[in-house]
Order: sequence, then C-alpha cells, then structure tokens
Amino acid sequence: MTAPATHGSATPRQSRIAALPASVDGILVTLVLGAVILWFAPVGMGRYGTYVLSLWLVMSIAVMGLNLTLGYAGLKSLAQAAFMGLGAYATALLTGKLGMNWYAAFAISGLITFAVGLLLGFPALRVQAHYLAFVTLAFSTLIWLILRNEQWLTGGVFGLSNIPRPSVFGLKLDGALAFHRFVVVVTFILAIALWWMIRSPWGRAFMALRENPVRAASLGVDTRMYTLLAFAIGSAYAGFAGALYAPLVEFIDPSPFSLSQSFFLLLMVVAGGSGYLLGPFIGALLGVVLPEWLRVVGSLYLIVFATIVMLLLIACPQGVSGLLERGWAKLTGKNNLAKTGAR
Amino acid sequence: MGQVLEVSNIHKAFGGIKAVNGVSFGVNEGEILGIIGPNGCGKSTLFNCILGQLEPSEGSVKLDGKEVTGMRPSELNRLGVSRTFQLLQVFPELSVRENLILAGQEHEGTMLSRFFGRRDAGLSEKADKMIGFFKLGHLVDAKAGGLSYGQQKLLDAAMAFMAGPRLVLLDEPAGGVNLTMLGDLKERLRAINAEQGATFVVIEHNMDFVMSLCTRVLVLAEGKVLAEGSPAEVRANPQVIEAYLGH
Amino acid sequence: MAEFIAYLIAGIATGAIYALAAIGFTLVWQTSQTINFAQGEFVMLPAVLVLLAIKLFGAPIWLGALIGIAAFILIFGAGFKLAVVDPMIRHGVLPLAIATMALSIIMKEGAKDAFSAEAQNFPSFVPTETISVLGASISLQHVAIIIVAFAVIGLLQWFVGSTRLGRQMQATAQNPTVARILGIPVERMVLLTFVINAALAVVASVLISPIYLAKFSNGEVIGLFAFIAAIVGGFNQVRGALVGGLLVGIVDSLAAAYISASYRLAVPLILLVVIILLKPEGLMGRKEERRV
Amino acid sequence: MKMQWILAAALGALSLPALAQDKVKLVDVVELSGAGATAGTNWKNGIDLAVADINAKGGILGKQIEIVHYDTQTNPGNSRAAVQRAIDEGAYAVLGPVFSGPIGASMQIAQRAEIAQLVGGEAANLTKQGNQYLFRTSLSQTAAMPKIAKYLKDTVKAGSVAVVWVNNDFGKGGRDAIIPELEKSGIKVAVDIPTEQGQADFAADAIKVKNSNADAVFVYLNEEESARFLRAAKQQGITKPMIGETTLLGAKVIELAGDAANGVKGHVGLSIDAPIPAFQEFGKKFQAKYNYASDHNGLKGYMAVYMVKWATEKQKKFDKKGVADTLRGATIKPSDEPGILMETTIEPNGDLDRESFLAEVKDGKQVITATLPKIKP
Repeated sequence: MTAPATHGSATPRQSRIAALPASVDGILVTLVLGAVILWFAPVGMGRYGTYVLSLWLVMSIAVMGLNLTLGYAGLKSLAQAAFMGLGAYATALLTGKLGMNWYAAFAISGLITFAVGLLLGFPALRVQAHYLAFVTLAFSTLIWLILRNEQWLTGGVFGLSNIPRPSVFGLKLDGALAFHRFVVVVTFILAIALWWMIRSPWGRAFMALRENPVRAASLGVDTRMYTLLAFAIGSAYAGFAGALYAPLVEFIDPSPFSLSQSFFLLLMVVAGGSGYLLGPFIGALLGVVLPEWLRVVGSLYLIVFATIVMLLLIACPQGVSGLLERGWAKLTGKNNLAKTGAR
Repeated sequence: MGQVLEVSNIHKAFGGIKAVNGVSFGVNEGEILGIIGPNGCGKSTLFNCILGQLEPSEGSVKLDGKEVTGMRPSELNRLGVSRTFQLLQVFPELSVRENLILAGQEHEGTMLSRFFGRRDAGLSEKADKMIGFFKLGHLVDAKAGGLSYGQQKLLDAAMAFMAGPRLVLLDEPAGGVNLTMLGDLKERLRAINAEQGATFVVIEHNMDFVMSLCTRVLVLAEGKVLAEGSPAEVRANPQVIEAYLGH
Repeated sequence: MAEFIAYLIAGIATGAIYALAAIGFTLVWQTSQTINFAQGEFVMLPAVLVLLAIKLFGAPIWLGALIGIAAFILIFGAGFKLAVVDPMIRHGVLPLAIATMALSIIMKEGAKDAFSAEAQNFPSFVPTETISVLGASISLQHVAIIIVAFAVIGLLQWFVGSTRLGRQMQATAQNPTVARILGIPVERMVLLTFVINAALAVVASVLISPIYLAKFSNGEVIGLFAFIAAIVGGFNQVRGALVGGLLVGIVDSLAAAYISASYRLAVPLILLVVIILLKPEGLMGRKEERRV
Repeated sequence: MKMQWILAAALGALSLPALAQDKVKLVDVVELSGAGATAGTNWKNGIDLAVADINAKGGILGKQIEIVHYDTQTNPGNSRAAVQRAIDEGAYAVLGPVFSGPIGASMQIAQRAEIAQLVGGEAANLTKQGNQYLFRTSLSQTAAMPKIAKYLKDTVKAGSVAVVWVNNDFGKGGRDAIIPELEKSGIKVAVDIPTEQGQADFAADAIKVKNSNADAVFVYLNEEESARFLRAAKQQGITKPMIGETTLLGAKVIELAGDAANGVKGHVGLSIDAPIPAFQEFGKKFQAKYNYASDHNGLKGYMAVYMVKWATEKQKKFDKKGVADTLRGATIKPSDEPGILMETTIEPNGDLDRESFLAEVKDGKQVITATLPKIKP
C-alpha cells in the first residue's frame, strides 16, 4: 500500500502526499514485485485461474484510468465502461475484420478514446461538479445503443466473435499462459506510466484540480487543459483495457459496456480506494475476483459480495486502501494522521 | 515608475444589482495600494473582475499598458499577477511544501517538461525558503488541511508569492488572524515589497492594518470610488467618515 | 389526434410514476446529499414484499399489503437512513452513492432469491377496463395512476407548504445549518424525508405493479428514469422532479411512437444533455453555490 | 508487504479442488443474474429436476451425477471464466448458457477442450460456425419461422403483419428469420417494432400496432414481456389475431396475462401442455418442486441432461469427446430414453429436428390444434 514513510519523518503529522518521496519507491517496488509474481503465478493454476487473473488485470487498467479522472482529478465520469467498449470494438474490428496488427489497433483504440474523451470533456468545462456525471451518463447509454443497434458494424446483439490474439516477435499468444504474461507486461507498462504521471507535476496539478480548481487557476494552473487531459487520459486507459479485453475473451457484445458496468467500475475505484495508486488493483480484485471466490456460497454469492462492499464502505469510506493505511498507521503508532474531510 | 495596473471604468451587475459601478484607478510600480470600503461596496467583485474570475459587464483592465480584460485567471497569473482569497484557499490534502511547489510549477517549462522533468519541478529549495520566510518551516511536511487558521493564512500568502509575481492582489489578508500573526504577516509583506519590488493591492477591513501598511488608499462605496489619497488624507476625509460612520 | 392523446396519456401515467420516484430522490438529496442509486429498487420491492407476505403467512391481501408496506417503510425508510446513510454522510457524496449501489444489488438479488426470478401478477385496485376519449382508448389503470399520483404529490406539497412539520422539513432541506440554529430538530427532519421517500416508493410500487408485474429486475429502468427526471427537473426542487418526471414519461412515450424505437432510450437522454448544457441547474432548479 | 500476502491468498484461492472420482460432474453455466436471469433460472431448475430423477434411479452407468451451477451474470467475460472453470474442474459436459452472447464467448473454450456443450440458445447463427461440440436443446429459429409464415398465410390469411420483437439476440434473431419468410409468402410487414429487454411499459408499442391496421400481429418477446404486451394490447382494444412462437403461448404468459391471452395462436416447439403424456408429467413434477409452471427453458434444461445420459449409455463409457461424437447425427427415441420426452434428431451441425405443434389459447388453457411433422421425417 501507499505506506507512509517509515523513517525520516520528523513531525508527527505525516501526510500521505508528503510521504511520497519515500512511498513512491514502495509503490514502484510493489508494482515490480507484483508483475514478477503474476508472471509466474499461473503456473500449475489451470486455465481458469489464469484467465481470471488476466481479466482482473484488464479491468484494473480501466479502473486505473477512472482513478485518474475521479480519484486524482476529482471528475465524476459514468462512462468508463463505454470507453472500454469503444476500445474493445475498435480493436475487434481492426484486427478481426481488417486484419490489422494488434499493436496498431491498441494504439488506435487509445487515440480514439483519448479524442472522444477530449470532445466529451468540453461540457465538463462548461458545467460543474456532478453535471459531468450526467453528461457521461447520457453518453454511456448512447454508445451502448449504437453498439447494439448498428449491426452492420458491431454485430449488434449477436456480438463479434473470432477476435484474434496478438503475437510477440512472431510468437502467437493463443495459450492462456502466454497471453496472461502479455497482459501482465502491458498492465505493468501502463501502471508505471500512471505512477510516473502522478508523481510528476501533472499529478500535483490534477490533485489541485480535485481540491480547489479556482485556487489552482489563480496559481497559474491551466485548469482547462488539465481537466481535459485528466479526462482524456483516463478514457484512453479504458480504451487500452478494451483493446486487451477483446482478444482476452475473444468475443464481445454490448453487455459488458453498459451503463451498469460503468457504475460497477466506479464501485471498484471507490471500494479499492480512490486517489491511491494501488487502489485500482484492489478494487478490481474486489469486483472481478471476489465474486469468483464467492461462488462457493452458491446462489447467494452476489448478495454476499454486495454486503461486503457496503459494510466495507460503511466501515471505511476511503475503501480498502484507506483501511490498510489506517491499519498501518495503527501498527506503527502513527494514528494521529491529519484528518480532513476535503473530498 | 510606470503604472503596473490600470483599471478603467469597470462595471459589473448581478441581475440588476450593480455591484461595481464605474471604478477606475491605477497602481504604480512598487506601491502598496489599499482598497477599503464598507461591506458590500464591491471590493471583492472588483478583484474578481480584474483577475478574470468574473467577466466585467463594461470597462477594461490593462497590465503594463497591455489589454488583459477577460483573460483567464491562469493566464494572468503566468503574466505575473497573483492573488489570495478572502476565504481560505489552500489544498488541504497536499503538504505545505507541495502547496508551494504547485504555486510555482506552472511558471516554468512546458506541459511536456512538466511531465518528463523533475517531480518537484526544481522548486523544492525555493519552496523551503519561502516556508522559512513565512515561519512555517517546522510544518513543511504537514498536510495543509491540518494547519491552524492563521498558519493556513500565511501559507495562502506564501503561495501567492511563490512564483515571484510583479503584482499581488490580497483579499482581506488580515481577516481572522490573531494579533501576533498579524504583525508577522505585515512584516513579511513589507519585506517582500522592499526586496522584490513587488506591487500590492490590498483589500482590507482592518483599518490599522491598512493604514500602517499601505502607501496609498482607495475608498469604495456603493460600487464607486469615494476617495483616494495617502492614509492620512483618507483618514481626514469627511466623506469617508460619513460613509463609515454614517450608517 | 386520437393516436396522440393515447400516447400522451400513457406517457403521463408512466411519467407520474417517475415523478413519485424522482421526488423522493430529490428529497433525500436535499436533506442529506444522498444520491440513492437504489431508488428503482425502492419502487420494485414493496410489491414483492406484499406478495411475499401473502405467500409466507397465507395472509389475505389487505393484511399482506399492510405487513409488506410497513416492513418496507421501516427497513428502507428509517433503517436505511440509520444504518447506511448516517455512518457515511460525513465522508462525501461518492462513497455513500457507491454503498447505495451495493444496496441495490442486495435488494435485487434478495428479491430474486427470496421471492422468484419470475414476474408475478400483482392485484389491481381498479378494473382493467378502458374508456374512450376523443376516439382514443384510455386505460382506467392509467387514469387511476395519474389521479392517485397527483393526489399524493398534492398532499405532499400541502404538507411541506402548510404544516409546521413540513415547513421545518423544508427549512432543513434548504439550509440545515440555519435550521439547526432556529431550533429545528434537523436529524429528525432528515429521518422524516427518508420515511417519506419510502412511502412515495410504496405508492409508486402499488400503482405500477399491476401493469409492470412484480419482478426483481423492474427497478433498473425505473431507477434510471427517475434519476434522469430528477436531473432534468432540477436536482434540488420537488416541483422540478414532478415536471421532470412527467416530461421524461411523455417524451419516452412519444419517442417510441414517432422516432426509431430501437433508439427510444436515447431521446430522454438527449433531452437531458440539452437541458444540462443550456440550464445546468435543471428546468426548475435553483443554482447551487459554487464552492470557492 | 501486504500486497504480496494478498496476492498469495488470491492465487491460492483460485486453484481448484480435486474432483471426486465416484461421480460424474456436469457443470451448468447459465444466466442466474442480469438480463437473462428468468430464462436461466428455468433452465437451471429443469436441470436440477432431471439430475434428481436420474440420481434417484441409479445415475448414469451407475455413477451419480454431481451438478454445479455457475452464474454468467449475462456477461460474456464471466461466461468464459465459468466455462473455463468447468473444463479445468474436469466437467464431463457443459450445459448452457441460454443467451447467445454468453454462448458466443464460451463456445470456443468447450470446442478447444473437445467437450460437448448443450446450450439453450435459439439464435440462428450459433450453429453456422462449424463448431462440432455445440448442441442445441430446442428448434432453431430458422426451423421454426417458415412454419409460422406458412401458418400466417394459410390459416390466418393475413395480408399484412405487425412484427413486435424484443431487441436481444433471441428477438432479433427471430425477427431476422421471419421477415424474409413473410416476404417469400407475399405478406406485407405493416410495422416493425423493436422493444427493450425487460421492458415494462408496452402502451406506446400497443398503440403503434393498433394504428398500423395490420391483419395480424406477430409477437416475438420473452414470456413476461409477452404477457405485458398482451395486456397493453387488450387495453388498446386490439382485436386482430395475435400470432407467436413458444414464448407467446406458454403457461407463464397465460397466468400473467389472464384474459388478454385468450385467442392467441401460434407455433410451439416445447410445451408442458403438448399432447404427450411425458411433457405433462414433467410439467406436474416441475410445478410440485418449484411451485410455478415451467417455461420452455425448463424443458430444454431437463432434456439437455438426458441427452448427455443417452449418449453416455450409448457409448457405454465416460468418454468426454465421445459424447459429442455420439450425439452428432443421432436420433434419440423416447423408447430408448424416456427422459428425452419426444423423438429428437440431432443434425450434424448441432441443430435439432423434432415434431412441433400449432396451438391456441382457449379459456386460459393452451390447446394443441395440430402436430407438425419433423422437417426431415
């Protein structure tokens, strides 16, 4: 987790952000270690386990993007699944129907979602606060309708099948393990890019946007630019996730890109811990893997899942990351963290 | 000694209510101009019009003789105009140092260099100096949201100076600050004015503060300039006394 | 013309249901900044509970209705407020909104597992006859929905505007801080809005279930449309929610008739976007102070 | 670090338990939540009923059946996970899903693993992809629609028809199959109305149908939506004949629509009201166990289990790949396997051929008016 600095803290009031120079390395180490573990993890686990791990990582990418827009920049988007759909359909059509190389399709998916994100971001500049949520809500449903109705292009309700998987240096990735490792690498690269961005001045500007856009503007922060960037980059991450989702499942139809899935991604961000770099991985773990584990309880598994999420949020509105941070603080005796209800 | 800021004939109405009704004034380089006036006289609205937070219904604002009316706050800030707000405006979840780095980072380099460059945009040292200057050195790693009111006020002011602005507009810097801190603040402002040659415009209620800090004072009443002059002149002006004591 | 009237009446009837749900939605938003994503499930559940009470206790309809409705208002009016909203209210809008999302899953899946995955008939209190108005067949059920819904909304308006309790509630909604200074028991007023929300949901449920049939998944559509209606009308106004509900219902009905039916759902949403861009605070809403 | 601990726990929990050797494991992957929950629950209950029956009579070749149900949430990604899990767990055969999206996402997995997958989907395209391991449990829409077009032309004598369909894979597939058949028969499509899955309010659609002045209405919706539409149509005073498929004439529709269902006619593939004692007996058993009337999905699930049983007993061993080989091209007779309920021929592509019925709802009861022969008798 974003463990607060364990050394060199002269003051008792130790903040999460202030501890960044120390905890940055913690996050980086965790990402590297995580990637290594996940590279070897599926050995002997069977294709099901491997597949679920891959699915978890793919969803993590989409959640990472939403965490940037929502958790860091404070923009409420209800269209993350729709952006994921744009990426997935773009990749499926480009690789499946036009025979394009997956890497090119991946880049194009990112570009398309980035561009659409920019366009959709303009109303976000005009209208404030929760109204962006409403605009994206409408967008999300419109995209879903187009995916379902324009059968000539998207296959409509029947979906698109036979989506090819990419290859690396001429090596086909048709096997579950090979593709999983590919997903690990792509996720790792995207996570590192986001980690870098958040610790760069951009990250600081995004957070300033979340906490006080008016003050940020008066300090020379181009709020318009950063708002658009946060939204467009977050959307592009959804596009990247879609570009991996399509070849992972090898079939897409409109259902995983509906409004309710956008809500579900939002749930993952918040439950994992919004505004924490590793929060998305935990959130996606909750959203994707937890229901799979809970299959042991039979038909009640969704109720158990939702109850866990609800109780978690009641106990700790900052999500699992917040809970772990709190636990860590208690463990190290630093339970006098400056608490503010700023968000 | 040219005019840094030239405000001419600013009007601003909110649905029929004229908050600012034709205000004109100039600010000379190196000057500390105080703007006073009773509650609701349009001081803050005037500030917001000058700084691009609000679009004036009429009138123009010139910076160094260049038209900047309606320019966005962030652009104006990068031209060297800085401000503080009447209500507290720090970033509570960021540390004191991060607050200050943020206040300076957009003034150097490009978007790209800010992405690929150093995390602190090379501003850590400058930030620490500024923190020391405002006597907040012991709080450098604390979350801004956890500071006391007076400390936040100091931080707020420090942020306004971080990028070395030419012109700083302070909206009630003394509001809610205790006496000891007030002395600190005044002393700091004077020092910056003397050392960096920064020009100040100060809106304030606290008369003692204004009168002892400012070199020139502008009095607003009902959206218009009522009087103008040195602190002593203004203090002696019967119209001003009327406006303050008359109702 | 007859055709148009028929579409219009059908639209107003569904719009009245959306309005009931949207009014509850705005009430709890105003007093406690709760965005209740389970609002649709709130309308779905009372009918299911009534049928469940009849099935479990073999009770006659009126008794089953009484048990089901009482249980619902207790659990999802007061209980919801005390167990879910209270602990989270200090931590901002989002975690609470997500918690209501989880609650909607629990309600939906719970209704499915405890009751049935199948739709069930729900008794109608008016005959399923039709009358003819200007050549259009108008269903008595639709007429009854419109009359009852408007009567309930009128009653609510009267309560809010003309009773002491109601005015205290309104003051709480508009400015809790001031209300507290005036000595209004703010906590109790907030609780009252949650109970009223649950009661409105019950009315909507009983009105609509004879037509929609009682089913665990019915809340999805109603919830979405209530949300849209609340935004369109103005998130912070009871009157707005009424206008928004009716407007969305009518637009939806006419869209199905005169615009491509496969894009029917898009029309209310386009309306929503246009209104947000032109008048962000909604048709009847008042501007909310920007946080400076 | 905590992350590692979490990962270790995560990895451990995703590994699968060893399977019991003395049982034969069937895995049902089906829509138990989301848009397909109603159909999926019927399918699941039908399967449970069949498994209970078979186990009570000694199982398959002496082995008891172990049945596991995995929910797809009507989501392709989850369906694929569930089918993959089924195969990793050593499932003998996979039953389900029912919706074609989840089927499309999972059918390659079963194909690669060479395991028979018996699905409830009716969309025409499923069996056109050359998958040798995919089997239907009901007639395909391509088989059913010509029968309906013929019925509309010869019996109803309709010159124009209003087509009302549900905009999911089932409805769209049916609509795409009926329109060319209508054109071939020279019947005009007066109005073509898509409706939403789970739609509750059909007033606007009914008004639209009424204004089209079509001679007949072809209704292709799921059961509950059918009932809601029939009620709305009655309220709008539509008196034109309502023609439909299995989902319009089911017991569930009659129960929910009440009077409004009277007079509805159409073609029925599987029905608990069919004039075959085995069907009616199934209907009674289902009603007794679950306290409601099964729809055709319940029948499909029930028969799916018996198809697996028949194939296994036919090959006299538990050979996963052999199940698919045995089923392909086979004809199963009730005299050999009573659980199949009626004679069923499995085409090489996985389609089914069976007798079917023309039916009508009279006084709240489905009445079979004619039995239609198999396409290739």
